[in-house]
Amino acid sequence: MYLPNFIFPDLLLLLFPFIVIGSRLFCTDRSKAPWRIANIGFILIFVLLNFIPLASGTGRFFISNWHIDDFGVLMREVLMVSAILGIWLAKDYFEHGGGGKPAMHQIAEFIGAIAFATFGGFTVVSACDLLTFFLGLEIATIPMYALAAWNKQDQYGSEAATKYILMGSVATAFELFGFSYLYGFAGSIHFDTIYSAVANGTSPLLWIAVLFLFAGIGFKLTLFPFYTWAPDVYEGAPTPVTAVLSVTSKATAIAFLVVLVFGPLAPIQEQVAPFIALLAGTTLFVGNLGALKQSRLRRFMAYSSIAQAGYIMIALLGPATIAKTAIIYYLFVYAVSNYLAFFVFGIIGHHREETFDSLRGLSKQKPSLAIALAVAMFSLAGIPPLAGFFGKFHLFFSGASTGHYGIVAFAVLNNVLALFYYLQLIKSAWIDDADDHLNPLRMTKRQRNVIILLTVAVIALGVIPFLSDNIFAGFTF
Amino acid sequence: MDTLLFNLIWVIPLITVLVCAPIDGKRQSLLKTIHAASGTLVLLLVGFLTYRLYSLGIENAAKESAPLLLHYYMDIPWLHMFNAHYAVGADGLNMFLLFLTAVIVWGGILVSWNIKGNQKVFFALIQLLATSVYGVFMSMDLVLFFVFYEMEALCMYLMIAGYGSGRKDYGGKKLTLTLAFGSSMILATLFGLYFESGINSWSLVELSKITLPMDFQMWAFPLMFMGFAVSSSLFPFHFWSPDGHSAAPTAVSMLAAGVMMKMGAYGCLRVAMFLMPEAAKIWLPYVVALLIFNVVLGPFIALRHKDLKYITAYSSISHLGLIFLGLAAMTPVGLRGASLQMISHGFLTGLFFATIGMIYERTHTRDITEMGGIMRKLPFLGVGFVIAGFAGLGLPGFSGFIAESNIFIGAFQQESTLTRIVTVLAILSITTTAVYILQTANRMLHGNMPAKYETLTDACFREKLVVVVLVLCLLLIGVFPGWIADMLDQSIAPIFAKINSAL
Amino acid sequence: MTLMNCLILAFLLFGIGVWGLMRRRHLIGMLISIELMLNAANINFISFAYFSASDSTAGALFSIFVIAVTACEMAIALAIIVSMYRRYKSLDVEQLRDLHD
Amino acid sequence: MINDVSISYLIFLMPLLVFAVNGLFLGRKSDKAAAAFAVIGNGIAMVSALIVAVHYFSSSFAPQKAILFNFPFLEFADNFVARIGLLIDPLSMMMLVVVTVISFLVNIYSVGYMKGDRSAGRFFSLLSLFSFSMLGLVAATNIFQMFIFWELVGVSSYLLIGFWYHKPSAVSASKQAFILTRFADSFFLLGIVIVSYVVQSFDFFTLNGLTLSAFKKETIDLGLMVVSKAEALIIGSILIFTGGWGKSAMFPMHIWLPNAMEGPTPVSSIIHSATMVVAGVYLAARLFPFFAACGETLDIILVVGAFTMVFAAVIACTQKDIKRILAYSTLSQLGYMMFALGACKIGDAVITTGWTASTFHIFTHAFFKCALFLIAGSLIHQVHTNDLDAMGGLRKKMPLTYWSALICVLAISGIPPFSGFFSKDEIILAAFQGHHYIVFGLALLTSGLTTFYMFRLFFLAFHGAPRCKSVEQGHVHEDFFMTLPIVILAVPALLSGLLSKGIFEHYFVPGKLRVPQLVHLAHAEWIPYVAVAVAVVALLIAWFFYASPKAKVERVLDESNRSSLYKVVYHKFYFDEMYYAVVRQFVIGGIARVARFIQDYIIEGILAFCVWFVHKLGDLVRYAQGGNLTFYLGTLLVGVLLWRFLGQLPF
Repeated sequence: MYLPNFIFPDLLLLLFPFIVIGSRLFCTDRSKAPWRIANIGFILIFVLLNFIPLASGTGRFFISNWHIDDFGVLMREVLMVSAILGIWLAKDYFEHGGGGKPAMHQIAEFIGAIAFATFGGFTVVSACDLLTFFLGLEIATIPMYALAAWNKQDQYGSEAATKYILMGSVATAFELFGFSYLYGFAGSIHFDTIYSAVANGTSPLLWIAVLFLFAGIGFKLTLFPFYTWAPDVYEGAPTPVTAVLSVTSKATAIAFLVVLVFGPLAPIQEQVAPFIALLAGTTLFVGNLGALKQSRLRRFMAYSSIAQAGYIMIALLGPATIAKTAIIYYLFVYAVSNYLAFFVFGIIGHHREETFDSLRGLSKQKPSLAIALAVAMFSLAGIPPLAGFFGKFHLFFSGASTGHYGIVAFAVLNNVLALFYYLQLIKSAWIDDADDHLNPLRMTKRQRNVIILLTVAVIALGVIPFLSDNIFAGFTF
Repeated sequence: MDTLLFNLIWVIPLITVLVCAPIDGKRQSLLKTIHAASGTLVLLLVGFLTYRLYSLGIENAAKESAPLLLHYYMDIPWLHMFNAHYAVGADGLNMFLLFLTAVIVWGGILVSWNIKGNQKVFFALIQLLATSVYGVFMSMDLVLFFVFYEMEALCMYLMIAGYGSGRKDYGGKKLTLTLAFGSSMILATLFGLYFESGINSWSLVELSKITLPMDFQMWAFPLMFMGFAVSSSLFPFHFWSPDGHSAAPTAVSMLAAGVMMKMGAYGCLRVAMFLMPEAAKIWLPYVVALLIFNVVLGPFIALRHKDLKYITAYSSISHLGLIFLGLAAMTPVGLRGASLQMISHGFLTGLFFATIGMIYERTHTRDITEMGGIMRKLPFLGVGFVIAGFAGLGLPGFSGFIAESNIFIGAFQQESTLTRIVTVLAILSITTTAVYILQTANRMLHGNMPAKYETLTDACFREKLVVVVLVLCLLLIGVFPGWIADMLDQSIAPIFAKINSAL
Repeated sequence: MTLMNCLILAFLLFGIGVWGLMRRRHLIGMLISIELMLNAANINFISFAYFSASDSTAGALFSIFVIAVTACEMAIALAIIVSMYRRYKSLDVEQLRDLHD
Repeated sequence: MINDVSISYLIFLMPLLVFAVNGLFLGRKSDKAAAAFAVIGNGIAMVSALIVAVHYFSSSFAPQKAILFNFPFLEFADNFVARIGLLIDPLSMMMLVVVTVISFLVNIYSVGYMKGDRSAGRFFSLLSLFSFSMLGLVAATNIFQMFIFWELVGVSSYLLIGFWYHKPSAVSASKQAFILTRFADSFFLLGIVIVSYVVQSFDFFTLNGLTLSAFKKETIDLGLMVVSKAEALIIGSILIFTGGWGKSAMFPMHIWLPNAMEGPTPVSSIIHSATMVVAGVYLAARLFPFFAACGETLDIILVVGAFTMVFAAVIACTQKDIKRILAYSTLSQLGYMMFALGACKIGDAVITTGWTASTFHIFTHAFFKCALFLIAGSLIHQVHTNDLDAMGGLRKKMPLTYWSALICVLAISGIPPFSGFFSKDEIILAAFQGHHYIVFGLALLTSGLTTFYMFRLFFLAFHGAPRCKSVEQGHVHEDFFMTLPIVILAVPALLSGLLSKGIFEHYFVPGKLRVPQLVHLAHAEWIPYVAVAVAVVALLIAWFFYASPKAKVERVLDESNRSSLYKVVYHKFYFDEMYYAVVRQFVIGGIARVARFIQDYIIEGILAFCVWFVHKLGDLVRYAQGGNLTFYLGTLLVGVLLWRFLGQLPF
């Protein structure tokens, strides 16, 4: 059977977890082999992805329900970036504990789980029927449940996981319910059939389906009021898992929405628009409000990421190409900034507990770290010339391009609120003087390199236009 | 060649930051020397370019930049994702504002020579701030403009809260958030500008060629105008400036009051009024009502304050009110007066904050009731402050008078009743200005000196240099207003033409 | 036995699931009610496939997949619950109050 | 047309040069050098001014107006330009001469007066700054230039009054002087704006050429009221005059002048008697045709001037501080000049005797009043007090001073043939010719009062027994630098009236000055005799009280058993107190407090409320995160229902 070359990354990623976990059969728990394999594999996949030339929108199909287009490719890259950074961040937590929790074990399985979750994301973006779609979503979600509970010694972890999985399955139920009605409405699970059906006219059936689908995905994307699990889970889960959750699973969820809204539901995008706008507005407002008075870092990040989800939703109001570009671009930026923040928190959490107070006097003890933190925060707050600003700008651009000035203005004004709490964090890192009972901080070489890399990325991604084409797309293989 | 140099203006500070990045923070003198050198370099560069622009004259302006008459104009695609361009250029107005910025930045670097805290970071932040301000006054593309305009928020908080005095965190947050609030209003309207214009362009030049739909203008103009006015502390949004300035370190107060507050007024003129003249005609006569607070009550509030920086902050508020009076007049003289006031007040308030900072370094208090008679110990600084004061109360011979007379005469040409009332009030309130300035000067410099100040030492060479240069700038404009007025007229002309052509 | 009846049945089942979910304080009980909700969706699929859908195999296929996926999900859920039981020595939802603002 | 432009530059450049050089360099190096440079510089200025004057008056061109140079300063529109130039006509020439001469002499005087003062250099530079700005004011070709130098004059006056800035009284006096004049100037500026808006020009020629009838038609909105442009011009002219009102310290704004005496005496003599305070009169005289065209203005000038004249004279009779007496006498003399201008209006007709008289009086008054101040200065310098109580019996010790003082006192009291007689006589005549008989009577009365208080001062200072140690022990002597100018000034005080009467009659005659409807009136020959008679009587009274052999000076001087009326007058009708009450209570305590209240409580309050409200909302959100799983699950379901109804989904 003919295999076009750009399926290789997917296949590799599918095989990959088995390889990593399998390697455990041949080496001890302590050995570095799985870790090395993981690095090589993930980076290899990322590089391979960059060889795929973009065709500027016109998707290409292959096997009946596995389709790859520009959005897919770029989304894969986002997911891979998230996975790579995730395992890099996780490494330290296997060597020593963090955030007042003991060290974790079975890195190989951990990596495997992440790989599976990533593959789930791949599946979602390349699905072209409801079943694959659903499977992708589940593949992306179920490992997350496990990851959240990875640290067996930690009771918070297991509580978080319990909350997560219970609510998650309810959300799945909603989703399935939505799917079933959609199937019932269109009589088929193929996107193009559904598309034509929707184009021919709507019915309450369809709308109930839409409602439940949004409810289900709203859970994963932490939209209002389905976000309630996020703060608890983000706080309870191990830090690297939190990071992966806040990027990979969000990316998967938003990819799901993009595929849905610009795929089968495209004909009714106009009618859905006010609904989306409402979701976006409430979500980012509530997220910002929640973050105002936080004192614990990961809970704070949870609320901030809720708000970010709200911002992303705004892009869905725009026309397909602009919206997709905006979302991809923003996800890149968001992933980088978020991981930068989490790396800094990781270093803090390794020596102190993860609260605002333990940031005190950071600018005196480790100026470089303080600068990195400030860069990350300002980027998340959307201050130029950092990448975060251009990301947000693009989201709003997409939203405004169809004339939704109201929601854009609201979102922009909310930026002030956001800036307020990001400043709170920067204040404790830059302004407050250190109190001496805080343990000193130490950075390993890898951590320093990663932080420098990410900081540069955050500064550069904004002003340098990329996404026009993949880096190595010149040479085909 | 000139264009290349022109772009260097905002690049040099960045390069300086990069150069200083690897240097060890301990070697402060080296760092400071590098920064001072780059500041001087930029100052010379801008001075040269200003002279070039003056000598080239209006007829050699870039043709493709019509209707604006820009020099050093270049326009290259930048972010194709939302077709933002890298478009820069300058006419008389921009050039003078750039010169003002260069002087203030240079002065700021020299003034904060022995600032407490991590100097490496502080000077890097100053340079970043400088970059952003230069960028604002250079950019002719709205995205670029906004990027630079919003950049200052990034530096401001860190500088104020990190190196300030008093309620620094409060002041810093208040300033940063209020400015962010203003710029968010601007951003919201920018999108509208792009999509409603129908030509999908961010370029000022392109946008100025078309007339935006009226219904859009009607809601967009007030939003954008107020958004810009926030950073120029127009009445309802002036509350950030006293607390911000008083908390900020000297250099930052100089930059904030001297330059950043002008960015707002500049935006009002260059973007809001220029692109939406029809709405401006309808709205501005009402905006004037807000000025009653700025121009009339501002001085009175200053009268009740004891803290030097609060006094100066409120005087800035009232002076910026005059800028808006000139803008609201929408007559050539008024607009010219407004732009003159931007420049003149920049130097003026720079001098004010510089001297205040130097005095504060010595007396360690800004409360005028605790001082007195220090003129005897600090004659130079005292004279500097008095000169600033006289320039502030619009004494002929200094730039302030030129600007104010332009504004008054220009504003009186605007027929609307409200404007007339405000103009009359503004003219009469020059007395109040005199009262608080003299009261401050007398309390602080004259009378009996407390014994604890016997040991004070007068300004060192570095500080004298700053003061002298600023005073010279004030005098230059004040004594020979003709040529600068002409250059400003040339750059006002297209704007006024657009306003005039509006129904 | 019409499509409508089946849909209503499914909806009732879903409702019962929700009801149980809200009333139950025991984790296993909540899992079971979630199962109910999932199966409600399954019934929908089947009935659509049987009555209306043009491509009827898809629905059946879907429901089978759902059952499988739900099984894994439940497995993981049980595992987590067990690990949690180790800490709390109880399966009462009310115990889960350690993580909050 | 005379052509010595290059020389005329010198008149302005030399003082400026002195100011700059002394202020920046010499001042700190050596006081002697500074002083020498100042004297030389002002000497050159004086010489060149005299040259120009002689050329001008000797040329057939006089008394027409000429403009020697006129640089464009600021262009508001085509042919609506503010210029800096030198206007030449008899009036400005006269002022140029007066200013340069007096500033030259005062500089000489200051050499002696400032001996040993730490910051003499600063003093000389500021003094030259003043003369520069005063010259600029005098030479103004347009009202904008006049305003520019008007302000500069005010500032240099401020700096000089507060020259001893460690003396709180001096500091507050300088502040008061500046703020009061500034207050008047704000109206001046408003007037300029209005008038220039109507006329589209600042030029004196244009303004003086106006006829209101042209402006009757179109109206203009002055904010509070809509008026015809003609009325706007009248309002404008009144506002413009207000500037002079404050500068010349006319009645309600008079209090700064006596307080300004805190400054060094040379300053008082040049600024607060001879030159700056007459700027107001000069403004009125310069714009006379314009004011005459808008008639109401002249009435105001008349009333204000006349009242101040009497009011100040009355106060002067009771003061003890020698400089304050002179200050009030200055006020009253200014009153003369002012009302003389105002008196030129008979109904719609305008006579110009008053104009001539007023300018003439400016001229003569400058010399003798300046001299009197210098004399007072040297007395104070010797006796170390301003108080007449402590003086007396100085005739023997300072003969030269004594005789010059006598001349000046006779001059100011209008005894022929001293200079004051001629000008004052003209003024009284003008009042008579203008049919302003009340003012005429007041003028006569005031000339009597003037004689009285001047001779009171004179007798108490020089005659009788010494009442002060330093005089008895004979430390008192005459400093050369300080006596020289006094003696020099005594000469014009004696002769200027007699000699220059001709010039004034010839060059300052109505015909050369274009004002509407000139009316010629015959002289009333008897007036001089009456005036002199009044003066002599007053002189005798003064002699009887203070100098006659059986005068009990101590009894006259002691403060007990005073009538309450005397006390009221002695306290200047409590005007200073009223001012402070108004400023403190009303302005600072009232308006400013309200303004600050609005700022600190209302605006900041609203702000604080918004912040508080947002934080409350935040608490609400966090309250929802109770950690209760059942509640969380509930939110999922609620969410579905919520969006079902709010989600605007069309079903």
